[in-house]
Amino acid sequence: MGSIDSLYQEIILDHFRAPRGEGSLDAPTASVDSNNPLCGDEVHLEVRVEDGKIAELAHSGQGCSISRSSTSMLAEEAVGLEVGEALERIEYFRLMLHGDAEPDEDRLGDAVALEGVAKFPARVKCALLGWLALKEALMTNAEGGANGHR
Amino acid sequence: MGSIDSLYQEIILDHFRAPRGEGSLDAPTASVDSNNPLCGDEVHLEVRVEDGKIAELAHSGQGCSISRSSTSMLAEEAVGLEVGEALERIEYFRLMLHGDAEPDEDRLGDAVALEGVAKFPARVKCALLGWLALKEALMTNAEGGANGHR
Amino acid sequence: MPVGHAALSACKADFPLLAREVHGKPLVYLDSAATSQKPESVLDAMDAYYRETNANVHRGVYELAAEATSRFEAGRTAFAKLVNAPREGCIFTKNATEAINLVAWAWGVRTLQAGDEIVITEMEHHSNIVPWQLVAQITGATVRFASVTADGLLDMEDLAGLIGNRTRMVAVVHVSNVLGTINPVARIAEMAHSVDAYCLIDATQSVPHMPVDFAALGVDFLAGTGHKMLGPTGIGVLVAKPEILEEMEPFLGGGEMISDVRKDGSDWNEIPHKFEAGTPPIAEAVGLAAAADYLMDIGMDRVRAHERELAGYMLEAMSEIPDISIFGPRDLDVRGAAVSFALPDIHPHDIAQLVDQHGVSVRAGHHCAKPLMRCLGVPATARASAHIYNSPEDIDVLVEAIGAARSYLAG
Amino acid sequence: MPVGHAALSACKADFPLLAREVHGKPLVYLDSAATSQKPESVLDAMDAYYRETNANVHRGVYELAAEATSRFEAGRTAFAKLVNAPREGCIFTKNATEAINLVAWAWGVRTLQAGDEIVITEMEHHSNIVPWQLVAQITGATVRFASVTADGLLDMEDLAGLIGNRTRMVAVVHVSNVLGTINPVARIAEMAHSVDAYCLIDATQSVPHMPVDFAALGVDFLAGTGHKMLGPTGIGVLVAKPEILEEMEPFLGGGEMISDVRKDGSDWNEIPHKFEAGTPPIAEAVGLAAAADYLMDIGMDRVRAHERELAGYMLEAMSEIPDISIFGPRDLDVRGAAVSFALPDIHPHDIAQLVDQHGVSVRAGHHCAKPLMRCLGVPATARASAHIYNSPEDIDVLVEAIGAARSYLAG
Ligand SMILES: Cc1ncc(COP(=O)(O)O)c(C=O)c1O
Ligand SMILES: Cc1ncc(COP(=O)(O)O)c(C=O)c1O
Repeated sequence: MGSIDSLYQEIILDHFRAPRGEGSLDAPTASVDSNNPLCGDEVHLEVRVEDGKIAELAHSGQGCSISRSSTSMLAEEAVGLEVGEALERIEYFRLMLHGDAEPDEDRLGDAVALEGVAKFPARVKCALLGWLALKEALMTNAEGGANGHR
Repeated sequence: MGSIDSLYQEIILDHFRAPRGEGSLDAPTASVDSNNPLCGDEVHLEVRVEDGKIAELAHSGQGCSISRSSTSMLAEEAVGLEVGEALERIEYFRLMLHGDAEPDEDRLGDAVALEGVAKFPARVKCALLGWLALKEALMTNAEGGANGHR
Repeated sequence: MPVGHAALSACKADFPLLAREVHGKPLVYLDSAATSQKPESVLDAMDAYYRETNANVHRGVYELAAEATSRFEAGRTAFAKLVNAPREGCIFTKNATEAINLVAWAWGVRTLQAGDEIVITEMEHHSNIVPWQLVAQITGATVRFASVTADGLLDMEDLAGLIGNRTRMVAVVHVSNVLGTINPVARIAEMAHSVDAYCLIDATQSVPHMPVDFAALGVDFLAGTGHKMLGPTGIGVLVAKPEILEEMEPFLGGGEMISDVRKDGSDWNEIPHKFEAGTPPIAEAVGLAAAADYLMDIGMDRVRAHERELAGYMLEAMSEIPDISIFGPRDLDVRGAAVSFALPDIHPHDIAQLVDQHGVSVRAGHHCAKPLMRCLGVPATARASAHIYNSPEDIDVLVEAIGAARSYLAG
Repeated sequence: MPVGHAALSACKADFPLLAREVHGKPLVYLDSAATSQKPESVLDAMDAYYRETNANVHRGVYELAAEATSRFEAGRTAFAKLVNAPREGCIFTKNATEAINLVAWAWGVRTLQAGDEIVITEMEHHSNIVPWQLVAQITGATVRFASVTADGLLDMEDLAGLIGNRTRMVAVVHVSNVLGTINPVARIAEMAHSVDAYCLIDATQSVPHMPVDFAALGVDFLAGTGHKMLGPTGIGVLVAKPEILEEMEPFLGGGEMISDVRKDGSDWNEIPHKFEAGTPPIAEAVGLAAAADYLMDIGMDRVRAHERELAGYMLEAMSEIPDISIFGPRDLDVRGAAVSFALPDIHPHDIAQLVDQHGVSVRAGHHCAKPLMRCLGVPATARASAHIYNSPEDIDVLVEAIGAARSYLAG
């Protein structure tokens, strides 16, 4: 299948070694715990939505290089976006990982580097972990809930 | 496996064409319905035990050439035997059909001709149907019951 | 392409076993309703799987596991395509019997109550009777049997009378393995839905022989099995509407069907995995894909046309046998190529044993349909059943062998 | 014959897949705890079955069906011999998971009551946790977990404390798929019997690797699976004491498991058939026989001796890896050749992905043992697990590949 260097690009390893947005928020409007049944990875994600926009985002948890760098890229990209916009990009990212959309730096920022994951189906869930947690947090928030559990 | 003529010997076909002991008894001490789940064959067997001996035996039902001739041979052989003796011969017959005992005409009469059934495992249950029904009837009788069902 | 016996039965060469002899005679295999033979492509696919990419699926990161997972999941895709069902609605089981039991236990045991009714028919295979009896025994529900008409059709009036407010499930065989009857399951699904009951079809004998469109039929559940559709043993499929599966509690518990397991409870994986506990039939799914592809390459319309013609030939040729009783409908539009029959002077068991001497494999017995046997008033029947690899010549050999068996027994 | 690595790992040549390459490197397969590779003889037996004698079993009179039945039943005989169990106590299932579920549903759902307790352990595979949780949820019974000591052993004192008057079942893994721990199941069976509870062992990881004597262990139920013991996917075995099976109600309903089916109820077939509904895994049983024969030809004592030595080599060689944590006991008398480990700087997922580049297949994740992961305080581990075809050289390649993976990620 794919070459290993397309999976572990330098930019991915950089996010892995120095993840952006790690930590927690003082006043999250939603927080979500999500896990990857494949590998046991867990992410705890907190978000503060204000005036329909993502004002702050923080994450913690344990994971492999792919899930951690992917969540780090998400943290960098999502802050400042409107909720609808963020959901759109999450969906676009999902499509790219399934090989159904082209990498688009305007929409995904550094996360375009994760394109190569599409060739490693077992890792797609790693790359999606943080992004789907954000989606859940935003949906929870839309529904007015303060805390999403599953 | 075995040759077909060892399965359908003339003496077997003779019992099949003119079964002995078909009918029913006026005063059975036990009666049993038994069936072969393999082919749907059914035998209804009635027996009258007097002074520890099989005084009368009758059977009816539907079956293939092997089950009908085997029950016919049984009817011929069993009348007059003591209960314990009959049970012993039923067991001996069972062993022969599994290839674990030699055909012995003193013990089995015409039923030695069924030796060849051992080579057709799917037919062993046909050959045993009536014999196991008698066993059940004799056990029922021993326990003092008048009517065995299953 | 014109359909004709020659066109299809030429594919016989694809089935290695059919070249063998029995008792010194060329094998004439007429027991495909019990299990079908397998084309070379199915055997090669499974063998290649074990020689090239065998690994456990889903949880492995390494190359071999990724390859195994993609070959396994391709089996699901192929079956989904064959029956036009959503992929995530296709659950692998060990056989059709487990597929029906899955519904009976996972849905039935948990939701049925005393007074609820399950409607089935007198022509069901034991696999679509006993699971409901077991569930009824546990829950206090009742199993009701729609009757079969004298010409071997489902009595639709009787069925309509049975379906009512208490009905929770209508479970019907799509094509009878004894009578060959094709039941109007789309209409039956409508009848079930009109009282908010579910409709399950036992498609074990339809999927291998005719076009089956899960979405178009509108049924809620469909049970199929690999070994009768040119595929391997050890695999069956339950197809269900995804929205029903989402609501259903799981059946077997274990690995793969969970998303989390804690000491105090567990969460379930996504469908269809929620219903697939433990290591699935991996090589078998690979074989099933090859079988589905083989059938789709021929085209299910052509398979059906061939077998319809063959059924016509069977009915005609076998009717010539003196004193024969043939069960099931004569109308070729509502029957497949499984023909059950009886003769007054020779027991089905003896027929099967004696025609085997001429190389012919037919089945004798109750065909796992004892209630139907009682309706037909016989303890057992003999049954000849065909598939794409059979030709009219096979039927000729059978008819001749039956004649010989008769003379043999008559002496 | 002396046991030594050379003696046994020479059998590697019998396993066609092990000759392949991955990413241009020779494959080093170290994931046998997930599934084993298959020797040529197993593949040939199944292929020959389909090419020569494929037919449905048990109900057929004709030659082909008689041959198929005898090859199928030979699978039962071979497995029974391998684990020294009575033939009629060996029930074919689709995998070990179904075997455990069979007991949980057929016995548990029908007999457990609120207040009853099922005792399991923290080192169970999900297959021996979730079925009991499901049954507990339906019946009101409680599942209790015996703890694991710091050195990866079952805490026998804790277990003794949990087993009491309310205990109805003690279900324990024989050999842990994560820790490699061999549990003292004969003693556990005695403890269970002392309070009139049943004892079930999950022997999935013991039967392929060491002598297992069902009769001598004295357990009531044993679950095994084909694909980890050099056999095919799609088959598992539940072994049970025949007298228990006689009393038990059936699980799956359908063909073959009945002696009569009437509209108002059904009677069951003899054991083991009472528990085998529908067409069984026929070709798979043929493959299982070949696998059991292959293992018995080597001798399970020699298999165990080889893997014991290999486990020793693994522990030694892997301990040299800087900062490694190795889970499970160090005492070779109580462990098999499955070694789970973790490194502080590299996630198991990345280990598995990166050593795959060097041809090495190892597993990463929770290994279907999430409660155990929580005990160990890790979200996941990497695991290398060996079988008879592995040699110390395989371990050397692994150790080197881990070093390379580390440098790669550290940059
Ligand atoms: C200890 C243990 N128990 C049970 C199982 C389940 O076996 P299967 O997947 O064949 O049902 C496994 C393997 O996955 C195992 O390692
Ligand atoms: C109509 C029908 N339903 C169900 C089954 C059961 O299929 P399986 O034995 O594969 O579970 C069969 C075949 O035996 C059948 O003919």
